[in-house]
Amino acid sequence: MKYIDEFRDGQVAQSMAKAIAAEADPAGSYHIMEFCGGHTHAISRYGLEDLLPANVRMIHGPGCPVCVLPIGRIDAAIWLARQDGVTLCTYGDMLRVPGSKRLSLLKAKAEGCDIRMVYSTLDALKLAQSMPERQVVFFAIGFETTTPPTAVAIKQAQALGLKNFSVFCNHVLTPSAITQILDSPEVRELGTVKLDAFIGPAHVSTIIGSRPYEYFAEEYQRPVVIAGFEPLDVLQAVRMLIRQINQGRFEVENEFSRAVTRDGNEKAKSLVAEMFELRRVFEWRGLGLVPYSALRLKEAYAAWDAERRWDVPQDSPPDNKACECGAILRGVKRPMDCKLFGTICTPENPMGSCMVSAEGACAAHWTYGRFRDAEPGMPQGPEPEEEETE
Amino acid sequence: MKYIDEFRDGQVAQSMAKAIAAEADPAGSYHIMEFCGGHTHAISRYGLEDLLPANVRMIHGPGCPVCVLPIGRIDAAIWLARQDGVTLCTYGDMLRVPGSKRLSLLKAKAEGCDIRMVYSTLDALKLAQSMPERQVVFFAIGFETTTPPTAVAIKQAQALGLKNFSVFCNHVLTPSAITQILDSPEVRELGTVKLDAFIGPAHVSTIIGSRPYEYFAEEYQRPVVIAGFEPLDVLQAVRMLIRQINQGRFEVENEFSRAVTRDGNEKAKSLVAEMFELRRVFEWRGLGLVPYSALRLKEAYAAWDAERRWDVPQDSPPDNKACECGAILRGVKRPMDCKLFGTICTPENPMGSCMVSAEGACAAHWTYGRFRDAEPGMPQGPEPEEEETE
Amino acid sequence: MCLALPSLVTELLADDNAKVNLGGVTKTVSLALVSDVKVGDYVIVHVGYALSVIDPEEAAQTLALFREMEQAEPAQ
Amino acid sequence: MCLALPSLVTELLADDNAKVNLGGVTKTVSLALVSDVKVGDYVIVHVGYALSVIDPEEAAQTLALFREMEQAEPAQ
Amino acid sequence: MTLPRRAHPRPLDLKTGRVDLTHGGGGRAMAQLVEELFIKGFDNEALNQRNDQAAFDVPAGRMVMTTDGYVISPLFFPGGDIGSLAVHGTVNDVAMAGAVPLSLSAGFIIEEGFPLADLKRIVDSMAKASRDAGVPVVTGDTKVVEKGKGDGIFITTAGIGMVPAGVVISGDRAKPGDAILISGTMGDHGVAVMSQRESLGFETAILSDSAALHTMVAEMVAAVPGIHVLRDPTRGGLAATLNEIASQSGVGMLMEEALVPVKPEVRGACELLGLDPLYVANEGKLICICPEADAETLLAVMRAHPLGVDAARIGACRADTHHFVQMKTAMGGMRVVDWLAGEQLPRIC
Amino acid sequence: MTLPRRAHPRPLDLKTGRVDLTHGGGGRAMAQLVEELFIKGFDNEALNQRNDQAAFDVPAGRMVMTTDGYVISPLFFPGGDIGSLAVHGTVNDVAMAGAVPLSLSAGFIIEEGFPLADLKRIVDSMAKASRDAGVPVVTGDTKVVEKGKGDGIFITTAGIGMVPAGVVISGDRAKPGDAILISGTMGDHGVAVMSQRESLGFETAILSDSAALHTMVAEMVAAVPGIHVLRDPTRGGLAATLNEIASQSGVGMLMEEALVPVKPEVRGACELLGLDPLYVANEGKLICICPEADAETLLAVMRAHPLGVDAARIGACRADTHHFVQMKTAMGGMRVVDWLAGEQLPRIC
Ligand code: SF4
Ligand code: SF4
Ligand SMILES: [Mg+2]
Ligand SMILES: [Mg+2]
Ligand SMILES: [Mg+2]
Ligand SMILES: [Mg+2]
Ligand SMILES: [Mg+2]
Ligand SMILES: [Mg+2]
Ligand SMILES: [Mg+2]
Ligand SMILES: [Mg+2]
Ligand SMILES: [Mg+2]
Ligand SMILES: [Mg+2]
Repeated sequence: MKYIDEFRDGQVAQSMAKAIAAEADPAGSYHIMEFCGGHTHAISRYGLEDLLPANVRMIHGPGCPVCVLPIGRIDAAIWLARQDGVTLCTYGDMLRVPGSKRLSLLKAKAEGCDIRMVYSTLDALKLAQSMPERQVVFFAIGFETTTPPTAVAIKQAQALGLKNFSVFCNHVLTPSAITQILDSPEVRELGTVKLDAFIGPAHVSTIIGSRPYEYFAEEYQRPVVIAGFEPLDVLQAVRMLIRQINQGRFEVENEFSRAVTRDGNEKAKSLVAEMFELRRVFEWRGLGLVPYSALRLKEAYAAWDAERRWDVPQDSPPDNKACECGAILRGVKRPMDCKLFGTICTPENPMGSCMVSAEGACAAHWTYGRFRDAEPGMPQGPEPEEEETE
Repeated sequence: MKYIDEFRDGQVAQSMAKAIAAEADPAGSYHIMEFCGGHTHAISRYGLEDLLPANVRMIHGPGCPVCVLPIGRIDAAIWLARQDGVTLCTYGDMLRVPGSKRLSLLKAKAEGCDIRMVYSTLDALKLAQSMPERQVVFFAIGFETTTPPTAVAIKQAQALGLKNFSVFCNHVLTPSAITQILDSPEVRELGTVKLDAFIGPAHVSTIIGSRPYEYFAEEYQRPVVIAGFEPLDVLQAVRMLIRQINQGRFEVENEFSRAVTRDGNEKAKSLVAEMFELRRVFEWRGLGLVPYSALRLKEAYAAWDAERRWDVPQDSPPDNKACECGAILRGVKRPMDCKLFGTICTPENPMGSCMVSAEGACAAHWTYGRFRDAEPGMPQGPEPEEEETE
Repeated sequence: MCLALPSLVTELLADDNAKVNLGGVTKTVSLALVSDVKVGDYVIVHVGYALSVIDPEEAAQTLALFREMEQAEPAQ
Repeated sequence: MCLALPSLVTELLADDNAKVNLGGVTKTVSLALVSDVKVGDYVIVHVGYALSVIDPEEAAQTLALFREMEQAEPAQ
Repeated sequence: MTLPRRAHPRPLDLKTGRVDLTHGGGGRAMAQLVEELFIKGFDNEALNQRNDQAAFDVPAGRMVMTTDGYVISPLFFPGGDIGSLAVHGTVNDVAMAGAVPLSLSAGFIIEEGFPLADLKRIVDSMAKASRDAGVPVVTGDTKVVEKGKGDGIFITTAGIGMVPAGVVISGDRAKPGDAILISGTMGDHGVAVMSQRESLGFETAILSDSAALHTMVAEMVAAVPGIHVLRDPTRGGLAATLNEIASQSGVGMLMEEALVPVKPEVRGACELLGLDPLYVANEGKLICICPEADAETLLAVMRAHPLGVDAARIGACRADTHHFVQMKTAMGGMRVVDWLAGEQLPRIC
Repeated sequence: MTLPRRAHPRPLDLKTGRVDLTHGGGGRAMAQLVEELFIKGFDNEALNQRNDQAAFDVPAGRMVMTTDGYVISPLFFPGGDIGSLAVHGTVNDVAMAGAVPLSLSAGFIIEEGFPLADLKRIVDSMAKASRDAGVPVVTGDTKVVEKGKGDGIFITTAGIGMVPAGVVISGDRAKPGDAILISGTMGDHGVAVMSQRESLGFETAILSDSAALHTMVAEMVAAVPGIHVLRDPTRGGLAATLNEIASQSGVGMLMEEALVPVKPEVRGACELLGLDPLYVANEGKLICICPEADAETLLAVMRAHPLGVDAARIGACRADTHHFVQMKTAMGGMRVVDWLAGEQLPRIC
């Protein structure tokens, strides 16, 4: 597979590991946050931590659209699915995420709601065309990459005069979330946490370009590398960031120059700008309320806005109090520092944002990396061992 | 079971058989038509033919509402079931009857039509109340006994303001059919067929009383006994008719005086009179067009008339040309005189009226009595024997 | 289709219905087509409706007729 | 969720769609968000849409960088 | 610090939980369902091996194998449920060869959304039936289908057993002159199930006769190893089953209506619904066809067993090239007792 | 005059006919379906007895029994259909004990309205698979459920077989140091099925690997009677199956990503769908765990068999109180290969 296999070459990975080890200052330490769950997944799935020196620590950021969606929005989606005549559709990743009382879209489906998995917004549109007697609501989630596809579907619905299609919009913005992390007291004021550099997600920048990162690289004096999702892309980005740190630079560099430009995809950007506006504030699971961090449909597109069509509940039930996601996402804590980790919080029963999808920090560590903190004689395998904690 | 078991006493049956044998004139012959399929069924199921002398012959009349319905009306019912949003319901007996191209309601259901079996018109009404988004059509069939229940349901639909309930009316009248048989050339003019007497169905007379038979007992000079459906009722009726024939009387006698009066059920009769009117002519399977032999809803009840609500097709596809039902129903022929009988016409694949329900002449003979004409060495059991006839 | 069964009325219910019993089996039927039915009456039930009420005396007379005939028959 | 895969455009279809190939698997994707795509181009596919076109020269340069590093490394 | 943990942090929610697609997906949720419900419920050595197949020792000899799918509606009915039925029905089909049942397999096809509480009730009942019968469910399988692609739960069981040496019981062995015996009243199961159909709107106190007949069969075979035919009159009832046998063996049959035991309530329900008890399903009765000389012995054995107290001789086989099953009616007339044309009521087993 | 007649005057309409409720009612229509479709299709001595159970002779020894329900959607897929799958899957579960399959049972649950033509196609394919495997379908059952209460057709097969003397193969016998072998490429079946799902909208030339593995197993067992574990990585794929075995045997495992054969198209489809080939179902592959000393012998035997040409040693078992299945990735890092959380895609078997 061209442009994939070359970036998964194990031989090259070993060389890169050596190069990184050679460049990293043994006396110092490097705290690098990969913002995006796609990177978290690549790091875990390929075991890249084992290729990095001990003093290079990867901090798994909040960049998984499934993880960051607060429970209240999942409850709202289930509420929508339960309305008379509604067929709710969404990307597969959302189906298993539990809302309040552990009810997920999958469980709501089992109870009789009409809920469908789609692979593309156009599938949702086709569904609406094929069942004119039902209201098809697309539960839209994701960062800058999934927003333009949502916009295309609404445009087409408009062109087709489709009256039974609408969007429950939950699109969120990458730069605002990074800013929020850098603005947190632990990082900015107390200095208790080191966050030296960022890896930015390539696919987001295919749309927004690399330019939006320039402001805060400068403002917060942190280097940024836009990188692809293949393992060599990630390793290369780490190497580039170490070099910037060593050299005291804080620039935006582009590892994914094969498909990312400084300005991104103008066509997609203008479509989004035409159709969406900023929400004043939006709740992120694990991060709390983040100003200007999400989009909603403009008044002109109200007809396709599920939140305007239905009186969607706006509750925000809290996560388990013991959940340490907030601290984990800022690099203050690690998954195993949470006392729920692996005991009552697992991918099958996630209690917080970081466990919700395979791309979350806790889930990735549990699923791929938990052998690293296993102590001999302390079984974590699938055998029943002791009575229940909860 | 009181009023049932006493009328099924085998000991008494044997005595009656002897009494009948004693009363029947060995020199003469007695051709008695039981009009109603209920009687046909009782005769077959209890093997009553074996209790009658050879010169007392029972002729199975057309009185099975399932059998008499022409193919075109079944096609029409299937057509209705196929209309958008229609749920068709009817008594269970109708489901298996094939219309054109062997398609039955059961097969239409298998193809996806919403077709339900009900035990009472009130079940149909409840169905309509429970599914307001669908049009519930009751496929109404039957003689004078099922017409009042249909009327009650329409009354209740009216009272409830139910707009999604209607009736596809196929109610037919007993006396008109008997008249038609007596008016047939074979019976009336050519005298080729003896039809000496009639057994009238008790349940019909619980509604219409015994009086409607008085006209034609007189006019056609044939005795009539209204009789119940238990085996002793039937035997007793035969005995009463033999006595009338022997005595040259042609009166209407009432064997079922325990529940039939001369005038019948006034409440039911007036309900039917209020709501229904005579059709000028109606097709009976096996009998052809019979004048004034069926009912339809009056204009005032047009809102509940499926034939007025939909443009129900009025085709009348013919039966298999080889089918001898017409002759069988008049006593001119017997089932085994039909060359399709038991070869390609069986209860699973009925080709004509008399094979359609267990109460038809051919089906009853096939199902219960075919051992009587079996010749040794001529297998009729379920083993494959020779190549197909058709 | 042509079932018409004598059943014992055991209970009068709302909406002109009654509970009837046949050989230990109970069922709800409509009394919309009959008048003045009482608990203890036997009614002729057909497609969920009572069509008429059984007259016990007439029934007894019919059965008496049967018995006569049986007695009339010489013992074998 | 975060899949973004370089796929070869093998056919341009009606309604601004294209057929793409990934490791022998073909799929129809929308070109609504990109311009001037030709057969033979590699596009980054995400949730059924092409988000951008791969620049082969830039890709070659990135790979060249990797190779340099590998060569720089002393043979073991 | 990572704490020790159980395989499944939260036990199955057997009160309000529902089956969802993950329970059939081959992952942890399925493993948990299998472990906490099926293995716990059926608990036996072979199943506890947790392999995709169960292993056990068998002696050399004549083995029988059978299977039946259970799609009954409603799932719970007076006298049983789909779980106990799925055990009894298959144990009986094994026993009808005169065989001693050895073990059962069970395949579950569950509709998404099915309450775990109902599933547990079914598994418990199935496990009890299996324990009571002494025939373990040694292996099983679970599939989950999407909402609207099933009807709550379907269970398919298969069973095997060993035929005692010298016993040859088969539907093709009926001979003219053989006696036809049945072990009790006809139609109880079908009527009990139908009484639960809301649409039929009737009530009775009748219980399904659902029961495992193998212990009675063992006693019968011990007393008369030369039994010709055994069969349980399930779908299609006595009538369909006798016709099957008549056709397989190439004989006619003549039975007497007055000799066929039917409970008054079953008779009443059949009158109401226009059914014939001869065509109504049984799940704890058998037909036995044997040399006339053995009839009394077998009747005595059956009547001495709790499941055969109403056993009766209802007729005999005879030579008939037409293979007619005929019956002398209670009125003294004669009739054919034919195959069922079409279906009576769907989904009673 | 009554003419001689066939049992069923009109043969089943296998072109345009559909299954209706009478085909499951126990009457003539059902008898006809069984006769003209099932008995004709599967045609073997035991089934032809037409009893409710099949009888056959078995030797003394260790028997295995297994069952699986098949609810795959779509019913027909590249490389097979639900019929052949229902034979292969159950033959394989028997074979995974090292056993020689003896016979199968088949229970059909059919949705009203299912085309008889499709049913015939499935029965024919099933009969062919059974003949090719030399494992007859000796007994069966048919149920018909109302429209909307099923999904076309579900098939549940059960199978039995005899384990050769001295062979003890079970999921709890893996030992630290044992080699882990697989018989070929991973994920073919799952991807072939998914490629037929309209909603996924992709196309490949991949065929399901659906196949009966018992002849290869027989050769393996003959060469190395001391095989510890055999299991077919079906639902949940290699990952779920290895975790099952690790947990049953109480061992850890270490495999190497680079050693696991995966076809490029399977890899491509998995990339597109965000799946991991390690979790995708196979229906004609096996995992073999054996003493390291026997690994090469077994690989040679497998590779000499048409179903094992791509056989590979992918890793080894090791002592690990956590029973982790771990993998050295192609990048040289290490990861856990965990159970599947939730389901991947429903209804692929
Ligand atoms: S383990 Fe669970 S509860 Fe703990 S921080 Fe992670 S997501 Fe939150
Ligand atoms: S056997 Fe069939 S075709 Fe012949 S008369 Fe009777 S119903 Fe008509
Ligand atoms: Mg069976
Ligand atoms: Mg059975
Ligand atoms: Mg299984
Ligand atoms: Mg359902
Ligand atoms: Mg049986
Ligand atoms: Mg199995
Ligand atoms: Mg299996
Ligand atoms: Mg069966
Ligand atoms: Mg369906
Ligand atoms: Mg297996």
